[in-house]
Amino acid sequence: MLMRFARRTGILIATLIVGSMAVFLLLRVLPGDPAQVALGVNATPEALAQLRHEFGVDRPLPVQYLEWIGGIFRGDFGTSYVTGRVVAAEISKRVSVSVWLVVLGQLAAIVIAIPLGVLAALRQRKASGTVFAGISQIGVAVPSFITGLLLINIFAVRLGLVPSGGWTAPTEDFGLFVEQAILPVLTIGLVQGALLSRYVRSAALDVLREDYIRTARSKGLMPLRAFLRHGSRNAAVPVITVIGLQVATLIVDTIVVERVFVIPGLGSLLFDGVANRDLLLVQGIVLLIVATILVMNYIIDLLYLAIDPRMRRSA
Amino acid sequence: MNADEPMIAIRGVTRDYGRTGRVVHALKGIDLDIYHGERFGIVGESGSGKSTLIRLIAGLDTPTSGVVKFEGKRVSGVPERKLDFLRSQLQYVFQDPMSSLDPRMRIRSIIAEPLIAEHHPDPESRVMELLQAVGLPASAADRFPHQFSGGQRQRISIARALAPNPSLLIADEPVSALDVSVRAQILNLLNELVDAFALTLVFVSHDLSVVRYLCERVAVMYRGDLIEVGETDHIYSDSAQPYTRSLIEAVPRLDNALAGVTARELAARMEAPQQASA
Amino acid sequence: MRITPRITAALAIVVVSAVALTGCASGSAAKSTATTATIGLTAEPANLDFTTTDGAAIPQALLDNVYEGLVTLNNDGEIEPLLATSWEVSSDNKDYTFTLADGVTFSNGDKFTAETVKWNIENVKSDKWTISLKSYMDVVDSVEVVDDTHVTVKLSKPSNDWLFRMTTRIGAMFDPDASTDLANTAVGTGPYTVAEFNSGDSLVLEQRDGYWGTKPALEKVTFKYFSDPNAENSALQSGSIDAISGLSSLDSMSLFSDTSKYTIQDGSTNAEVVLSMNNASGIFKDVRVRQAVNYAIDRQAIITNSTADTGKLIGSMVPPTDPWFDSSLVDAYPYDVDKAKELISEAGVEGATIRFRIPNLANVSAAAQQVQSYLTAVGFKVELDTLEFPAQWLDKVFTGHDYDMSIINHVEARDIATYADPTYYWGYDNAEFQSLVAKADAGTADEQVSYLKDAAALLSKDAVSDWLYLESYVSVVKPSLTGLPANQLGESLNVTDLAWS
Amino acid sequence: MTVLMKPRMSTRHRRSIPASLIAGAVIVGLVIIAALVSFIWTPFDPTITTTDRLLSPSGEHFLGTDALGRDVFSQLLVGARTTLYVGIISVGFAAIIGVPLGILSAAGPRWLGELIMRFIDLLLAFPALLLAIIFGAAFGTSTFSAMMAIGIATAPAFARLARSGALQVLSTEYVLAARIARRGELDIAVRHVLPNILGMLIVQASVCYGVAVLAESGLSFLGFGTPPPTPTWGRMLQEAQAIMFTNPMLVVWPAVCIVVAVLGFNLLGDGLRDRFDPKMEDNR
Repeated sequence: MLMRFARRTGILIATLIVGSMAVFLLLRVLPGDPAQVALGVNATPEALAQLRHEFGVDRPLPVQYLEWIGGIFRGDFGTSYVTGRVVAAEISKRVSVSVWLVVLGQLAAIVIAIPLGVLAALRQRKASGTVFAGISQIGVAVPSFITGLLLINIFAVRLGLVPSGGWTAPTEDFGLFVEQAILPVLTIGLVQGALLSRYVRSAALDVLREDYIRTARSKGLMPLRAFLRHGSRNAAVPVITVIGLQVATLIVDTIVVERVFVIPGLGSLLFDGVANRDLLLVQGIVLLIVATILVMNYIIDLLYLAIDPRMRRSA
Repeated sequence: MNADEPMIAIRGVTRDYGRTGRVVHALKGIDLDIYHGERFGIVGESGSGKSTLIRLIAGLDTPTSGVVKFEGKRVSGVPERKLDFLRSQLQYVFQDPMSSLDPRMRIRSIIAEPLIAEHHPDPESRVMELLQAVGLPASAADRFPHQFSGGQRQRISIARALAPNPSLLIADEPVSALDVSVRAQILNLLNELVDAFALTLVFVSHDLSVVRYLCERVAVMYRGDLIEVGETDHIYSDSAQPYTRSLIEAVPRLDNALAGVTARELAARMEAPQQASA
Repeated sequence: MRITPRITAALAIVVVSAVALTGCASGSAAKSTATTATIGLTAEPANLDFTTTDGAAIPQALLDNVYEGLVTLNNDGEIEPLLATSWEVSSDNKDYTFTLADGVTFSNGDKFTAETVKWNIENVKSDKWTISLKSYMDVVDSVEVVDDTHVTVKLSKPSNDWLFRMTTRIGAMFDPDASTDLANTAVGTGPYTVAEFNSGDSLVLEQRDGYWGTKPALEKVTFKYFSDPNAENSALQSGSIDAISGLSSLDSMSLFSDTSKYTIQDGSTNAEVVLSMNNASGIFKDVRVRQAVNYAIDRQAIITNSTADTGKLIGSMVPPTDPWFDSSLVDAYPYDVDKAKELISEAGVEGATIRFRIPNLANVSAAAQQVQSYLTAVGFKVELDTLEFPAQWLDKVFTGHDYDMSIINHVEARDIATYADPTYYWGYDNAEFQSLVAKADAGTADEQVSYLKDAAALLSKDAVSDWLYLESYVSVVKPSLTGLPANQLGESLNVTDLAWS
Repeated sequence: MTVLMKPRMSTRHRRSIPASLIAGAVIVGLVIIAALVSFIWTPFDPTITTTDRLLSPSGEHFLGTDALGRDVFSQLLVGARTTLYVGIISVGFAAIIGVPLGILSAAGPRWLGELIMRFIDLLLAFPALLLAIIFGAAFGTSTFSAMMAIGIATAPAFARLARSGALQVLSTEYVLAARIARRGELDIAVRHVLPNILGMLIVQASVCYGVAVLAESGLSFLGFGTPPPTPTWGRMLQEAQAIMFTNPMLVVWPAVCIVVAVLGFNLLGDGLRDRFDPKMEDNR
């Protein structure tokens, strides 16, 4: 058990290192000179060379990489070439926004998916079950930006219940935070929830086929109650896995939803950074996203080990 | 080739499975010689190590310690690409004719598979020849494994094994997965073919009566050890080993043995006759 | 089939509370009060430092509001006094003596004097400024402080353009003692200071104490930045902003047709949408081919499709708000497919392939697809290649000159002079044009107008580019909010006149 | 044992064709027909701009025209082509990267298998959107960049499936028989492993197809998808998005096409899985 934990941790660290190199190299292939973008259209060649030197982009790649990664260990993501701002501060400001969306969105997804999936499974052979399953099928096929635009159109423009976008930190004005966050969180919740509900359904179906549920049902327990009492724990295992696997799509959906609702999260910072060839900024954000996904997968693996004794033995 | 020299020489072979902690000793120091032209049987119940042993002989597995030699050349620990001398001489018939035939391949390709490596000049006519030898019609070549019965599939398996003209045939419980009614046919076929092609046969079974029908010499295995080696008839009549005796007593009569029926199956047949004949 | 009563009850609670929550929430929405206003904008500043960071967004927010210059550009495009109450020009048109307003202080309390002016002008000429626009200050030879409120700027040659450029960002007056962290702090003499800058979201201006001039009506003005036009539109519709300055999707103007709720301002700009052709290489070296392109394209139709009929035909690189605008050039090349084909066959370039490399900007993409349609109709093969803006487009087209044709908005004021630079990406090298521009800069005001008229006509004759249209500046404002500038002629969005009626 | 059971089950146990398979096949069929029809006939040239802009649906323009006066129906027909093309290339790309990696990790030495799987894990941490943004910036925004990004991001799914399938096949006796018959590892991979996992790969491809179409529309919306003038449903959405409140139908048509096409591919994938994966048998 301890061995496995150590091994998995070792793998995580190695993957993170290789991942950071991949991020670094990937962004170095970008054509377009950051100095040119920073100086604008009529810069002189001398000024360009000077600025390139200042940015350090004229040094050998390994040196640049080591300096960058060394800085990150000290929590220093560098200072943006383009905007002159401290990258770490910039990113952390935006991350605090995106994390709200990711966490609340995922919670909303769970709240939507579990009833939908369980009901679809329990009523599998009935018309209502087909309807539930159909809802999630269609939900999976609708892109998040369409869902977002639809919600804006209905709730912000036509009904005027909530603002169409924007963001306020909950610490600043909680009421306004709730108003502005409802639609984007609902969008993420619907899109992710539709996907999740399919896994919930199949996990629930697997559990329902187990003998103890059949026994419970034969004893006259109603299906839902039997499921809740006996099966939900076992159904949770595959669902947790899926939530882990969904981290990547969740982050991507959040980026798109931020765009639709004009939320100053990590996504908009990323788009601006790419357009401005703000190498350090983009590198920092991409590394952060990649590392988050890797670490989440690691945590899910460990959770697995903790939850399901069978997994422990077979390992 | 010296007739006195064993075809297969096994010296001090052990095989352990698993890593530190829970080690399974599948073979615990085996010494064995098998000679040219012999029909050699290996018996033992499942888990006795007989399958491990023949896999080592076939070079499909590597012993933990000890040496396996084929015609004086070392097999154990030799990389696959240097095993040509063995592969050209040794062929194998598996227990389960379904899982040993690729379901996506036509019979023609299955039988011809061993011919590719030796660049056979005319695989097509060789396949026809082999189909005839194992008693299948030529039309079988264009069909897929699932279109045949279990006995027919084992015939195909045998045809494939014979394709490259091997000198040694290893048969790993070739009839135990088959319906009772066809077992005798397959055993007879093997019997004939071993004679016709002058093969050395290593035949593995959990059923001593089947081995007695085919083999001159037999080795009895129990929990990774070779507890007895000798003439089949001699062991059958005079063995002093209690384990061997229990194997023999599990088969009460010769006609049942020929039909491949064990004591347990007989008992089952008496309880539910209709199922056993199905 | 059976949903247990408990579940039904739970669902009901969730639904009811959700409705209640949204219902309550809408009541508490922060609406602008009588002393604050929120303006929606599209382009967001990268930081607060326009001395080293290019882009229109920073001066748009800060100039005239936070930073002030000696002179400013009013909303009709005329130069007006600001920190300088008056100025005199010497007879040789080379020395400008400014009289400065009295008692001007920076927002940190530091005094603004003639010394400050000298420091600032010299600072632009130093290495501290890196943006290319600083070159407009090259013409300044020296600055002499006469006394605390008088300063003389000596030019190396007469330049009509220089005073105009002093209304732009290079004329902004910084506090010499507070110019170390311009990216994050802005200390100016203007009525507002930057209270908050939330990147990706908004910039908040707050009125400061001790402003030397007339106090503006509003305490607080927020610029809210939207990357998505729908979000901006619905923000105005739902009341979370009070105006959109510079509507980006002009087709959505009809959303705001209710005049009791919205006022639409149709303003003018300097933004020429130019179909540029590489005059230095390829088929567009031939003037006949360039003329053919001008004949082949129905510009009025593009205006209809791309700008909801708000764009204006210009015919050369001059907006109607400049004094040297010549309306006769507008019709120089009417839409005439036969004429175009004739010129193409004369030049012998039938069926030629055009590498049309455009930046990935929505308005450009729409115009480019129409241009492609028109040019295909006269027999060209047009390869549309979309480049990421700004990085790739600057790299390949603007700097590398590796293109046949492109489209971009040229938003800078009085930028006809760029055609006098043979290294500029259009590759136009005409000595006659260059001398006209030089003479216009050195001459009297009247001479400037007549020389630049000739220059514009020459551009048109040579069909150097195809000037598709001049962008309009459409703003949508709540009727009770007044004082939002209608035109976008200078670099600033001056909000000091905003007031609620 | 599962290998032994599989074929018997499918032959013995003739299951009815799932409704999702029929529905999926019909929808996908319609998309294919639309794409094929667009080669020989469209009411108008979908790339030619006119001044007949923002027209309502009529007998001439079945679904009206867009902001640049192009016929919406014609664009949708040609857009079906792009949709199929994007799906085929990106899923194909994913399979070409993923399947050999998966088989290699199963057939190769332990350390190599381990290394490949860790690489696949790493690949999973780069979402398609992230890759598309970087590729778009590096190689220009193009269909190809988008397809490459989607392909690479989808490859891990194929690699994992191919690995688990290959491990199963490699443990069978017919592979042992092939080894005894002196077939090389490559021959075994091509002649035995690949044909036997092809079925599950096809099911996977159908599922990934929907994901790819969805991803492409998202990329187009963000401006990283297929650039003009090629009509695509995703970019039609993007172009119409700015005027969606005044001309909502211009958003609705491509949105419906995307949703329905993705639904079709998903249903087809689910149906194929239900039909051919014996583990799902009880779900019927």
